[in-house]
Parts: sequence; structure tokens; C-alpha cells
Amino acid sequence: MKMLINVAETVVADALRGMAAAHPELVVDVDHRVIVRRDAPVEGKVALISGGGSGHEPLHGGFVGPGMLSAACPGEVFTSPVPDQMARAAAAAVDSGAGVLFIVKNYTGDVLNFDMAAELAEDEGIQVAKVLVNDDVAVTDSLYTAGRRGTGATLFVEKIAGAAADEGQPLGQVEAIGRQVNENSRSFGVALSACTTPAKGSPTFDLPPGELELGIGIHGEPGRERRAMMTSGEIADFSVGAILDDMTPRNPVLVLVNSMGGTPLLELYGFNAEVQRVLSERGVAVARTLVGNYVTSLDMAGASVTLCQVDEELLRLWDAPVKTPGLRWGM
Amino acid sequence: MKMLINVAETVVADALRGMAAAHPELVVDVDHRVIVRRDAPVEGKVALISGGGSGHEPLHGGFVGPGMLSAACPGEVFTSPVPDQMARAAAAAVDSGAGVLFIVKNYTGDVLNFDMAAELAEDEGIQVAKVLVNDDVAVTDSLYTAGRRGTGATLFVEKIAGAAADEGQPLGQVEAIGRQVNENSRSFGVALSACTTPAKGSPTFDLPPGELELGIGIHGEPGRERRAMMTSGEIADFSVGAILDDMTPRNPVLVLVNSMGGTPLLELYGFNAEVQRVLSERGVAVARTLVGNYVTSLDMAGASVTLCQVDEELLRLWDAPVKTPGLRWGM
Amino acid sequence: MLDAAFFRRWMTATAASVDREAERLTALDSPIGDADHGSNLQRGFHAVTAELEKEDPQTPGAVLTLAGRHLISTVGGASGPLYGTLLRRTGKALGDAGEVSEAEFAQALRAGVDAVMTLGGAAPGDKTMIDSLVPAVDALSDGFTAARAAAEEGALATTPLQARKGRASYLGERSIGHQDPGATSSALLIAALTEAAGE
Amino acid sequence: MLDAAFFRRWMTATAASVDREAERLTALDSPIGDADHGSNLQRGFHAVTAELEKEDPQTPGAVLTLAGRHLISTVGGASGPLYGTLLRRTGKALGDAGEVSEAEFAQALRAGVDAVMTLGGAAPGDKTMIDSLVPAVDALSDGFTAARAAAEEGALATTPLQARKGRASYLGERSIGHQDPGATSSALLIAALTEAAGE
Ligand SMILES: Nc1ncnc2c1ncn2[C@@H]1O[C@H](COP(=O)(O)OP(=O)(O)O)[C@@H](O)[C@H]1O
Ligand SMILES: Nc1ncnc2c1ncn2[C@@H]1O[C@H](COP(=O)(O)OP(=O)(O)O)[C@@H](O)[C@H]1O
Ligand SMILES: [Mg+2]
Ligand SMILES: [Mg+2]
Ligand SMILES: [Mg+2]
Ligand SMILES: [Mg+2]
Repeated sequence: MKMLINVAETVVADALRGMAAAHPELVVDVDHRVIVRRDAPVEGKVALISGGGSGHEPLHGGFVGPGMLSAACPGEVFTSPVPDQMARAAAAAVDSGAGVLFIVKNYTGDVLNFDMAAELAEDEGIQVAKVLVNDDVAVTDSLYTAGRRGTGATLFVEKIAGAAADEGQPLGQVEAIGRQVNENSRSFGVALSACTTPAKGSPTFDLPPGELELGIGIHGEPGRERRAMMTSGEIADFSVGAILDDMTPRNPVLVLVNSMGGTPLLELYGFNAEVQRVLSERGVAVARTLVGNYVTSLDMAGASVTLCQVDEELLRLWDAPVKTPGLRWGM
Repeated sequence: MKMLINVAETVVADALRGMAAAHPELVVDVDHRVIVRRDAPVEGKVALISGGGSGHEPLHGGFVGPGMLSAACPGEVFTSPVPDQMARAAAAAVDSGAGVLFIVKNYTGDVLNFDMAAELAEDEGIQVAKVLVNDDVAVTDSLYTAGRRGTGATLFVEKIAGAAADEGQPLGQVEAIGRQVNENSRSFGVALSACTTPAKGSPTFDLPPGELELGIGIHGEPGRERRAMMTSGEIADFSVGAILDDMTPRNPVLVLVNSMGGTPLLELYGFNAEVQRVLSERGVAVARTLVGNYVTSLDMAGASVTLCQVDEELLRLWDAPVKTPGLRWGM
Repeated sequence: MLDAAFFRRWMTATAASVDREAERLTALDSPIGDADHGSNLQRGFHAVTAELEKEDPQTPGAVLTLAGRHLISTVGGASGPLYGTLLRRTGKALGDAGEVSEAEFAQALRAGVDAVMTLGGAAPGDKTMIDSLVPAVDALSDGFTAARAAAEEGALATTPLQARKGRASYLGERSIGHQDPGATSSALLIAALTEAAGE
Repeated sequence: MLDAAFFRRWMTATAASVDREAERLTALDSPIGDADHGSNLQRGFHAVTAELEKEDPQTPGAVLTLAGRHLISTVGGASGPLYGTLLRRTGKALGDAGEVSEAEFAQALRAGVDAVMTLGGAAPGDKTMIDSLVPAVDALSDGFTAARAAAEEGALATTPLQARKGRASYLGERSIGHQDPGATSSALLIAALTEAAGE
């Protein structure tokens, strides 16, 4: 599998250099792998820090900026960042008093590394709270697993908690809002092809023509189940169905129809039409819809759907201005 | 090649339905294939209308909105729209007095269909001007070809002329600005893989592992030349070199580092780092950089570089607020 | 003499052969184009046959102008305006006669082909539909079967050419060695004349 | 007795065998993981050997705590904190003695493995590195070679298991039939003890 890279070893560093050049409004520390808002630390403002393996762009680095994250810590491709990165980000992004909120996708590696970073930051006298994102309904019997994965809902948590933090809400409240968003969110993803990591150089699994993987995560792992290829409409029925089996929204929802990276926008918009059809058939009201590449898995073809129930307050925070490379409106 | 679609025949209609659902701020006429700003026609404002084959999303439909296009006309995949679409768009989007500017990529089909549409619109008493976009330096001996293709510069023309139109500048001046932007722009693209059209269902050409195509367009055609695979740095040297062989910028440039669709953002940012290195080595000053999926070719892996020389006035218009699904800032 | 029914049969026969050959036309449009020629013409000729049913035009000229108009408003791409113009101008040249002779048709078709050359700027040898249309028109005085053979030969003869018009031209020398999809579909159009005539 | 030089040799030998086996570890991490285990450990053990050169720690405990610290700050993923904790806790349990007996080392390593189980929450049979580390520690009283055999057997025995920790667990029953990459790298770590001892 060909890639537009120099060598596998420098992929993340190269991308950070390119990000620095494209986004002078961010401070990109290529050596220490931390991306920080240029205006940080903002006095009295809770700092939001997230991070995770690279390969999911624009998540997380592309969501740093006013109205969203204070800082992001990119690991190697599909590899959680190390604690030093988050500790450094906390020191750089945080106003000593207000504290920092870690937004952590629920993977063993992410949890362990952020926990260790929290210890380091607390040693420096920084107050740390944490929101764990675990929205993926494809992981069912979570008693016998590492629990549900964090996927598309991460965007909702980062955006909505980010808006609350930018309004000056205190740490406990920003944390509570982040948790509420996560609890209100569910995702389901499918793959039409595997992705290729730079380190491996070939697809992470074999998917014959005529088959698809249902219930995939965002790290090139196979899903829960392999089936004969389905139409866009059938995939929407299955994906939205899996979500609604697990949650019955009483309030309107935010809808994220997300490409895993390799599925073009033309197909993705068509898939959105089917997702909206299923939602309307199931009586779910839609408040806002976002269609695009947001939480990707390198070049994987496929898509995921995330729904997030919102009350008026969460919707207000969703609509609040945001100015990041990956998500921008109102400023 | 698997696709997230229902059937090939409905791909464009399905995408338009999905676009309508995601973007209530646009009027999407699925039957007649016209996407119009909800506030159109704006009194006294020149209407900007573009269009072309589908498969290049977000171009053009994703660039409809305040500060950019008044309307877009999507054809079938890689097939120029028909004259009726542009005539309908002109009637819907235009204030009778101010006139309409067609922004047309230089392909035989696009030129012929827009010309026929201009006749239809003029029959209705609408004044029509046209900017032809032809920025692709890969097409060299244009005496013996259909001339240079229109690719990445389309975004610059649509944005900058769109800003001028929204300021209320008259048709002749908006047209002149559009032409100036096109004349100041050059592009070059490479493919690491072919794309797959829904109608054909298999890649449009064979590209063995270990080879790439240099000088490709945005319609899945092979390029001018096939070579052994190159590094990101070498591709940047070649692509920027081809552009600078053809244009010596005196002013700073806008840089568009564009994914053909299948190349993920992680790689694209890394490629941007190399593009910026070459520009700095060649003494070209960079005013702004845009990195992402903007003028795509379905799922093709690869990237293109577009440079556009800007003086202070063009830069001011570039920076002016824009509010479209695909490009948004300042509002 | 050729009446409106003949020209309707021509269009129906063309639609049927485009349906049969659509995949091949798209395949020819892959190495040197954008892989849509077959589906473009299918869409267009489906519309043409449906509209002929609906509007039921009564003269040769009306049949062809109607067909041309609908090709223009349904095909898109380069071939839509070009084929649309071909049929529309041919139809216009036929005027409103209820029947026309083969010689009148040959003359009208030449006017149509001339209009395509004016519109698209292509000359014979540029590796386009012109390379089968021009020989076909030249041979038409010897009958439909001769025209068909000339068109087919013209289409085959595009293979060694380097394209100078249309998107194949972007490939430069790499366009050599591939048969032009538009010349191939033009040969189908001309061949359909023999079917319409029952030859 | 085992001195600081022995533990340095252990780390160097581990680094070398991780280098040799990196592709295989990543390949094992493909069907049931995310295809990074080999490159993760390579990055970590390169850092460890470089830092051991630079800082030149003088006691067994210092060697292992330094190694563990650098694994934590360079590997990332699940294996970084887990292997880092393993070595750091083992090192801490060794205190600041200049030399330790094999029995003392076995006891310290058990403390390290216990810490990994506490941190990661995995028990034997969950298809993780624990499945080769626990049998290795149990066998350590019979010498390094016995520990190595036990670790390798433990790694092989993960194949029929269904994963209950780590990202392989997301696959449910589909994780059955694949050897766990972390158990495999643990076996390399334990095997490197025999190399360090010159056995
Ligand atoms: N300028 C031209 N004059 C005559 N025929 C042309 C011209 N440009 C293209 N063609 C014909 O059109 C054919 C391509 O048609 P089609 O694939 O439907 O359109 P597009 O190239 O827009 O995708 C070519 O094979 C060629 O025969
Ligand atoms: N909770 C856990 N306890 C013990 N070992 C674990 C746990 N989770 C994962 N592992 C081990 O880590 C290995 C994966 O390591 P690696 O691929 O480097 O990290 P990641 O899974 O984050 O990509 C697994 O094969 C397994 O042996
Ligand atoms: Mg990993
Ligand atoms: Mg076309
Ligand atoms: Mg074509
Ligand atoms: Mg892994």
C-alpha cells in the first residue's frame, strides 16, 4: 500500500511540522508532541486536554482552539500518547487555579497513560478531572471486555465541554457536562476496507470484495461481525438500529455521519440521507447534523454514526462559536 | 471496489438528499440538481454560479453560501452538468439587474454546457459573464490539447470572486477579479491510486504497487507520466517545481495542499511540511495555507498543490468572512 | 424516401445498441478518459426514446430536433452538447418535410457534422467522434451499409492517433494505442441507420 | 548473584530480540489489535538502551527503575505503562543492593507482575501478557531456562483463549485462534534472561 510519506518513523513529526505551517494560530511543539492554543493559558479558564493515537485526524489536534480544546497530545499512529505529553500540555495550557479536564477515549492504553499523567500533574499542584468517552455500542458484553470504546462522541464531548469551559464554568461543572454528553451519546461504525498503518505497510486485515465489517472501532481492528456487502440503506438501518437498541432518545439528537477516511463525501452525504430516513422512521428528532471526516481511521473506507441527545442547554453550547482547524463556526 | 451506496444510478440524487438534510441553510433542489443560497437572490448582488461533474466534493455544492457561490450545479459523477441546470440556477439566484458570473473549469464538456446555458439565460434577459479556470500545469503543450484543466484554483476563484460579489462589486469587476485569480494560480497533482466511479465499479486505471502517476487531473484520468514511487519530499520537489517552472511569484502566495480524497489528513499535513520546505528553499513567501479535502477525485489517493499569488486586495478578499459547508470562517 | 417513422426507428435502434454496448463504451473511456461515456449516452438515449413516445413528432426534422434537444438537456459532458447539436442541426436542415430522400438526409447530416466541428473545434485526425462521422457522411451516397462500414473503420483508425481534443488530449502520447470512445459510439449511431432501414 | 551488569545485559538482549521480532509482533497485533505492538516496543527498548548508556546506573534496582521509567515515557499504548510498571516495580522491590540473588530477583519480579495485574486488571486466562508472565515467575525458582520455557508455553497457550482485556477483547469470539502479541513479547523478555546469564 503506497503512502504519501517520507518514512514510517517520521510520519507523526512530519504531520506536526505541516500542521504548524498551516496553523499559525496554534502552538505546535513538534519535539514534545503537544499542540496548544496560542492564547493559553486563559486566566480563570478550565483547560481541556485530550489526545490519543494519531491516525484519527482531525481528532484531536484539529480540535484545538477557542471554543474547544486547550491542547492535544498526539501519540504514534494508533498508539496512546505517553504521560509526559499530557503533563507538559497541562503545564502549558492551564491557569494554575482553574484546573484541567482530561478527555480520554476508553482504551486501556489511553486510560493508563492519562492516569499516569494526572499523577504527574497533580504532583505539580494542578487539579485534574477526567471524562472517559465510551460511546461505541458495537462492544456489547462489556463485563468481559475492556469496556465500550470511545469514538465519535469524543467530538461532541470536546465541543460542548469546550464551550462550557470558554464561558468560564468551573472544573466540576465542565466535567459534569462532559460526562453528560458522553452518557447521551452512542456510536456504531462499519468498514468497507481495512486501513494501512505506516508501520505495517499493508492492510490490518483482509476484507474480501463483497463483504463488510460491522461494529468496527477506529484502530483498524476488525469488527464484531463480517457480512455480505450491504447497501447504504441497509447499513443505515443496521447502524442506527444498533444505537437505538441501546438508547431511546427523548430529546432531539445531534447526528454525526463520519467517514473513516477513505469514503468520499459524495458517498457520505448519500449515507446521511439514509441515516436521516431511519431516524425519521423511528421518530427521532434531529437538531443538527454534521457530515464529514472527523474521527477517522487513516485510509479506511467506511463510516460511523454517532447520536447525542441534547437538551436546550447542550444545544446552546453546541451552537456556541468555535474556531479550530477541524470545526469552525461563529468566528 | 465496494462503495457505501445504494445503486450507481442514484448516487448523485442520494447525496443531494443527504446534503439537504445536513444543510438547512441551503436550498437543495434534488430533482433539478441545483443548490442555492437560502438568501438568494440578494438585491443588487452579482450571482456566482459554478458547477461540474460530481465526485469532487466539497467542490462545488459545498462552497455555496455567504461569501462564496450563489448556486452550484452538480452533474453526474465526472460528467458536466446540463445547460438547463445552470439556466435554472441563474433564474433562481440572480437579481435581475446585477447579472451572473459563471465559473467554469476548462473541460470541453463544462465549457460547452455552460456556453449553452449562457445563451438560455441571456434569452431570459440575464446578463452573463464567465471566468474560465485553467490552472493545471501538467497539461503542457496546450496548442495540441483541449488546454489546461481547471483544478484547485477553482476554490480560490470562487472564494475571492465570491467575496467581491458579496461586497456589491459590479459584474465586470467581479469577473476581472475572478480572471486575475485564475491567471495568478497554478496547480499540479499526483495519484498514488486510481479512483473508482460508481458506474464502472472498478479503478479507472491500473497503478502497480511501487509506482505513481504524475500530473493527474481530477477525473480519474491517468497523468502525463508514470514513475517509481517517490517520497513525500520528492513529490513536493517535483510538484512545486513544475508550478514554479511556469510561474515566478513576486507576491506572497496562497497555498492549497489538497487531498484527492483517499489520502488521509495525517499524510497530507506531512506533505504540506515538504511543500513549505520547497517554497522556502525557492524563496516564495506564503501568505495563507489550506490543507484538506477540497477538490477531490472520489477515493483517489494522492494530492495536489495549488499556488495563487495575491496582492493586498486579493488577500483581503480571501480573508473576508465565508460561510459554506466546505469553507467557513469569520461567521 | 425516409419518413418520421424511419427516424424514430433510428433513435430506438441507437438506444438499444448503446444499452448493449454501454459497458464497452465506458471501458474505452477509462484508460484515456473518465469512465462515463457509456452511462452518459444511455441516460441520453433513454430520455430520447421516452420523449419520442410522449411527444410523437410527425416529421423527420421534428424527430431529430427533439432528440437533439433532449440529449443536450440530459447527457452533460462533452458528448451531450456535441451529439445534441449533431441531431438538432441535422433535424433543422431537414426542415418540416414529411418525407426526405436519402440524398437530402446525407446533406443534412453533413450540416450536422459541420456544426459539431464548429462547436467542438475538432478536425479529422484529432481522435474524436469526428473521425467516424466524417467518413460516414462521405460514404452515405453509397448507402447506409457503406456509411456503417466507413464509420466502423473510422472508429478503429482512431487507435494509433494521439488525441488533440477532449480529455484524452491531456495524456499526450499516452493516448496513442486506445480506440476513442466517442468515435466508437458514433459508429453505433451510424450502424443503427441500417437497422432502421431494415438492411 | 546478579549484578547491575547482568540487568543491563538483560535489557540489551531484550532490545535486540524485540528488534529481530518486531515485524512478527506487529503482525500478531493485526488480526486482533491495531498493528503497533512491535514498533511500540522497539521505540521503547531503543530508548532504554540509549538511556542506560547515558546514565550508567550502578545497581540492579536502578537499572530496572530507569528502564521502566523510559518505557513509560516513550512507548505509549497499553504496553508502555504495563511493561514500564513491570520493570519499575521490580526495580523498586530490588532496593539499592549492589547484587541480588536469583531468589530475590524472582520475588521482585513477582511484585512487578502483581503490579501489572493491579494496574491492568487482567487475570491469567484473559489472553494478555499476564499469561506468559505469571507462569514464568512461577517457574523462576527452577532457573531462567525453565522460566523461558514456561513463558513461551504460556504465550502459545493464549491462542485458543477469548480475550477479556485489551483491544482484542472488542472482537469477542473472533479473538479466538490468534496468539496474543503481548504474551509473545513477554516471552521474549523472559527469554532474554537466559541470554543475559549466558545460558
Ligand atoms: N472537441 C471535441 N470535438 C468532438 N468530439 C469530442 C470533443 N471532445 C470530446 N469529444 C468526444 O467526446 C467523447 C467523450 O465523451 P464523454 O465521455 O461522454 O464526455 P467527457 O469527455 O466530458 O467525459 C470523446 O471520446 C470524443 O470522441
Ligand atoms: N489490561 C491489560 N493487562 C495486561 N496486559 C494487557 C492489558 N491490555 C493489553 N495488554 C497487553 O498489551 C498488548 C498490546 O500492546 P500494544 O499493542 O503495545 O498496545 P495497544 O493495545 O494500546 O495498541 C496485548 O497483546 C496484551 O498482551
Ligand atoms: Mg495501539
Ligand atoms: Mg465526463
Ligand atoms: Mg467521459
Ligand atoms: Mg497494539
